[in-house]
Amino acid sequence: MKKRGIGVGLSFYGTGYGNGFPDISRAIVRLLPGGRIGIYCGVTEVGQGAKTAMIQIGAETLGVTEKDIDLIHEDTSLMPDSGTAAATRQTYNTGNAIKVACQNMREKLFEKAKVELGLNSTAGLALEKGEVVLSFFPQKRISFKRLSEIYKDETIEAEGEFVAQTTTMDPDTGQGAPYWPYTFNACAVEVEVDMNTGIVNLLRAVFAQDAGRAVNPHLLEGQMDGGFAMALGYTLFEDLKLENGVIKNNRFSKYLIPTAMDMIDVENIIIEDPENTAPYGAKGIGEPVMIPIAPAILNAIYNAIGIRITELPVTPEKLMKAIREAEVNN
Amino acid sequence: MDIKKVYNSKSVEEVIDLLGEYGKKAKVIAGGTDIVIALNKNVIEPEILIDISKIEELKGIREEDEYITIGSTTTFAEVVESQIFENNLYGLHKACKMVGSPQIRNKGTIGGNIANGSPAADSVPPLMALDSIVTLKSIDGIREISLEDYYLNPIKEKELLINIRFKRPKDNQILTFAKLGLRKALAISRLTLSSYIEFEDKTIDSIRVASGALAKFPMREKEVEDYLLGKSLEEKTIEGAIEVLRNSMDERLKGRSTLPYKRVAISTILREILEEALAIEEGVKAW
Amino acid sequence: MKLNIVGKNIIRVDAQAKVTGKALYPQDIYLDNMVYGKTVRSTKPHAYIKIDISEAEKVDGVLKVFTYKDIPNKNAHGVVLKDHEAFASKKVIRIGEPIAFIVAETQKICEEAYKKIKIDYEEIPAVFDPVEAMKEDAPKVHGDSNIIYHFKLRHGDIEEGKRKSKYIVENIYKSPMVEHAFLQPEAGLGYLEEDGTVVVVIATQYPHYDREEVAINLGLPEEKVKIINTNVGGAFGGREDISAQIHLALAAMVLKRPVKVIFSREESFLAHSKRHPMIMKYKTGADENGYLQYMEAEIIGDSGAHCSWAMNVLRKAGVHATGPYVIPHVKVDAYAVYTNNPYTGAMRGFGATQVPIAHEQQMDALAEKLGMNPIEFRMKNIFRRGSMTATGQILTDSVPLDRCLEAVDERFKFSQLWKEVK
Amino acid sequence: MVNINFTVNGKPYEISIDENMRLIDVLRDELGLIGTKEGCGEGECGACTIIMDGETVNSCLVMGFQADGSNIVTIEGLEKDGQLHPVQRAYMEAGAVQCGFCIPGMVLSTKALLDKNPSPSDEEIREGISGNLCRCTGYNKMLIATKKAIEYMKGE
Repeated sequence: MKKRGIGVGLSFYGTGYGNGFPDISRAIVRLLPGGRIGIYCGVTEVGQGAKTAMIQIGAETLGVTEKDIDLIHEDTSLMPDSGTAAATRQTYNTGNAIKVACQNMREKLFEKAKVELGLNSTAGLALEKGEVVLSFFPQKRISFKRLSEIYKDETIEAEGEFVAQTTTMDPDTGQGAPYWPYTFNACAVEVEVDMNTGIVNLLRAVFAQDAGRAVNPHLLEGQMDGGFAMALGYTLFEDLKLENGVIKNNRFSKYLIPTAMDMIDVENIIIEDPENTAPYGAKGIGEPVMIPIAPAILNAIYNAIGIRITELPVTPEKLMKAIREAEVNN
Repeated sequence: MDIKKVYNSKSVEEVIDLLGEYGKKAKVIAGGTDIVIALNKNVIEPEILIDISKIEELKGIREEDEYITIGSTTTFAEVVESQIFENNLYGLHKACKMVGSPQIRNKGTIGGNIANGSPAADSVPPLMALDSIVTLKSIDGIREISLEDYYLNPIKEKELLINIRFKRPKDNQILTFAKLGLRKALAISRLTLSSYIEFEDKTIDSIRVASGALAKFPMREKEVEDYLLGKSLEEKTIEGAIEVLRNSMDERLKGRSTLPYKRVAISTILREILEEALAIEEGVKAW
Repeated sequence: MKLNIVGKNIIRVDAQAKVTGKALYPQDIYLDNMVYGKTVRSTKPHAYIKIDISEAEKVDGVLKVFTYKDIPNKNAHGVVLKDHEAFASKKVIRIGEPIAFIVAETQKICEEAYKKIKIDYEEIPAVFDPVEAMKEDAPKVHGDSNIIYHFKLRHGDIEEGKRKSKYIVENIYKSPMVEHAFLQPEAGLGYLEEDGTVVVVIATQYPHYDREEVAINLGLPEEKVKIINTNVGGAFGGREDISAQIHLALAAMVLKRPVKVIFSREESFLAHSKRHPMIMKYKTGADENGYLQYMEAEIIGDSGAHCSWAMNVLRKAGVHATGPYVIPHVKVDAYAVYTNNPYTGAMRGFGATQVPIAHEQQMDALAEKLGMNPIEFRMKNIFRRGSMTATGQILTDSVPLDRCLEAVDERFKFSQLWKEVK
Repeated sequence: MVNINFTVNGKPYEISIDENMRLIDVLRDELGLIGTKEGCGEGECGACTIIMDGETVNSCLVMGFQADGSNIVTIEGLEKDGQLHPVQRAYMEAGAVQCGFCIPGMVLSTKALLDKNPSPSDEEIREGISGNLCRCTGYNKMLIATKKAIEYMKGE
């Protein structure tokens, strides 16, 4: 016999190091030969898409395309420290640092353009497709490429730094502002529980994630799918089995993570509500995307069979044991 | 790994000569899906490795007279793609289709599945339910043994597994298979069952049931067979068969931590193989 | 705001290199004159050790076997507390702790030498259960207490909260130890540049942190250490702590040859941190109108043998223990505890992935008592703009949780389905 | 040492290899084809997937000498005249790539699937890549990519 149920899960997530710890990201922007823009920044691409998102933020601020930017982020001797690729902090923290650096760079470029265009002021100057343009008399314009040729013996660069705002919590009461910003989400799932084998099947999922603003919706959806899959493993399979400190399942044939056949289509919804302190309103989502899934599944299992599973993962054995115990108690 | 010499063998004779000469120093490799892991982790340390995957006479599925013969290096994928294993032989198709992943099915072989002696070998229960005969060859000659007895007297160091054969079933003789894995792909079986049933209408005229992962090796479930023989396949019979199998498991797996779960879950797959057999008998396509 | 690039689905800038197989991860890099390393790791959870490397060093092709004696400066690292030794010196505290690093001409010679390393373990009592570990008479992993950290949250008045609660639900929840299972096992290279700069090529989450640890352990100024971060084959928190960075830098510095190490999948399981398993005791109360009144939680997290991010993880668990709900009276105690288990640290969600197992089931249990649809009940209590969290923080800006929940309800037809089932 | 003759990405090789090498070691260490990745060494993750005589195999489970006489395609062999294979292009465009470590194997499994079955169902696509583990993407963008690739291949 199979029983179906639905469940919902919510979460909030404070991003950044938090608790008043200095959370600093830095970036340097430099005009490169040929008018290309170099962004030097210790942002790590772990697969989450930081490299692309950072370039998008830089390109937006400097009025160029992603193809005009070189992000140098591999070598500690060439780039400033931007903190760890963790704590869901790169989009917000390092994104802010890059935005600030690019804004400073814009001022530098305006100064050079003022000289080269013979203007009295930088007022009215704008950046447009790799050129500095006097917005109300667009015939006055000079390209980054031209500037890089004129100033080939001089480094045109600007720095940017962003320090996140949190406070240390009181050690006795925990009162304080430990994180900023917070990201929110909600997920609903439908499950089917096989009462004879204890196998839980996911049938349907709808997942809404607040992103402040989505820098790149495809990347964001990819994170949501990936977080969902990781959470599916967390809820149903994954358990590092220890015996006197020994990991009993230390390989992929013993420690099972979801395959493509275990995963289901997820209806992802991106909720945008730009955050004022964030670069173009964008908040981080890397960690939160896995959080509300497990509770949604657990609540759906309860809805299906009337038994609350309080311990993860919900293996078939555990579920059958719970079902048997419930039968005995009734 | 400390292999001194390797052979890409082209004939059975060459292999059995090599095995005769080197004995336990030599190992045979075909699909490699188990043995390369063992080699790489130094679980086995042969000096000689003999590849048999390119030997023509060990390959493929043949229908001869009343027998179907599967060469030992036939891959799971080849079984899945073969039209022979549709209709009433669907159980073997289904078992092979549920092995590992596409990559594993493309390389892993029926012979390897038998020779490795894993209790969870997916293709073995259906072959056992078919009352298959295993042919092994060595410099001392040919040995034929039923798959059921094979595990008591498995492959010896000088032997090469040549093929496995079984009598082609009649239309009213139906092979089915069911598996409970840990996830939907790449899943090692935690329970498998296969049945071969000869029907006379709904009545079971003859039957063989084989299980995997319920003992040290795949085995025939004779108590279930005895119970089902001569009965009409209906709900009451299925319930009864489940009880019989559970009692038999209680004996066999007494004290095992896996027993409480397996004895419950077995009902689903025993029901599946029996109901599927009936459905095929009644002309419902299961594939 | 009109945006041109932000908000667009531009193709990942690293995608082409990845779909063509050209993207380099550390294991893909081969240098001239390169030698290989292999880490020798503890096989006992808690023991005094004596190491004899003499036979291993005699194996033809072995350049050197490094141990704690070879660390030039500080044999200690760690993201918060410096409680990892680069090589265990006197005592091992978990299985998998590095004891030595063999460097040889080939991987095969490394394996040969590995068999000849003699480690004499004098086992001492170990502790594997965090609740046991909190007791005074438990074996101590470091120092004189296993309790690394106790986070306290006190908001409002719990007794008043209880008085106002018509419905109270109570349960104990447990979450398991989890492996990151990123697809690329750890690997790295170390080499020297002409000016003596030590270079470590690695896939890491935080290259500047790695640089700092390498510099401290080797006694070098930071500008003499360079970390090259390659493509990273997934991380999820598992590449925050040091893996092979110090060993590679040390070997390259001493031997003046490029050294490469690749962990097998089994070694990867041993080498990096895990997700903290947590025991979460919860009591949550709501009044007759369905408003949350109080929540009390005790959370115990097993940090294993090293602190790593334990404090931050249990702090995060504590801060997020309420879930995204306004609760006027809250008391949380979260503990991080040492044991002789594999060490735990950062993993996606960082403490906030564990507590929802508890708070979200508490919410549904309360909704059931109130006879309410779980979404209706949540809508009464969720954070909105201007809400105050249990730490007293005011959520002044972007708080679209109501929109998230409404969107899910609408698309899923949750409330409608709920009504139909009832 | 043992001599083997085989074709890799259309190019014939005659090389002498150590008997103890697995095919993945031959491809990476001897031929420098580092797009083939090792994620588990036991045929579970599929990162080392290659196409051998038309079928996907885990190159960590094949001994090097067994490749004698075979025809192998690795990820490096998919581009034709500087053009990406439709599956590669579709993976990029659909956002199916994250950390990238599983991608060479995943792309080859997808290609092999479409070579055999040009219009697979969702279930068949999931089944086709079920021997390739990915921890980042949750696989769903790979389904989208595969459908995109089908369209591109129809247009060719």
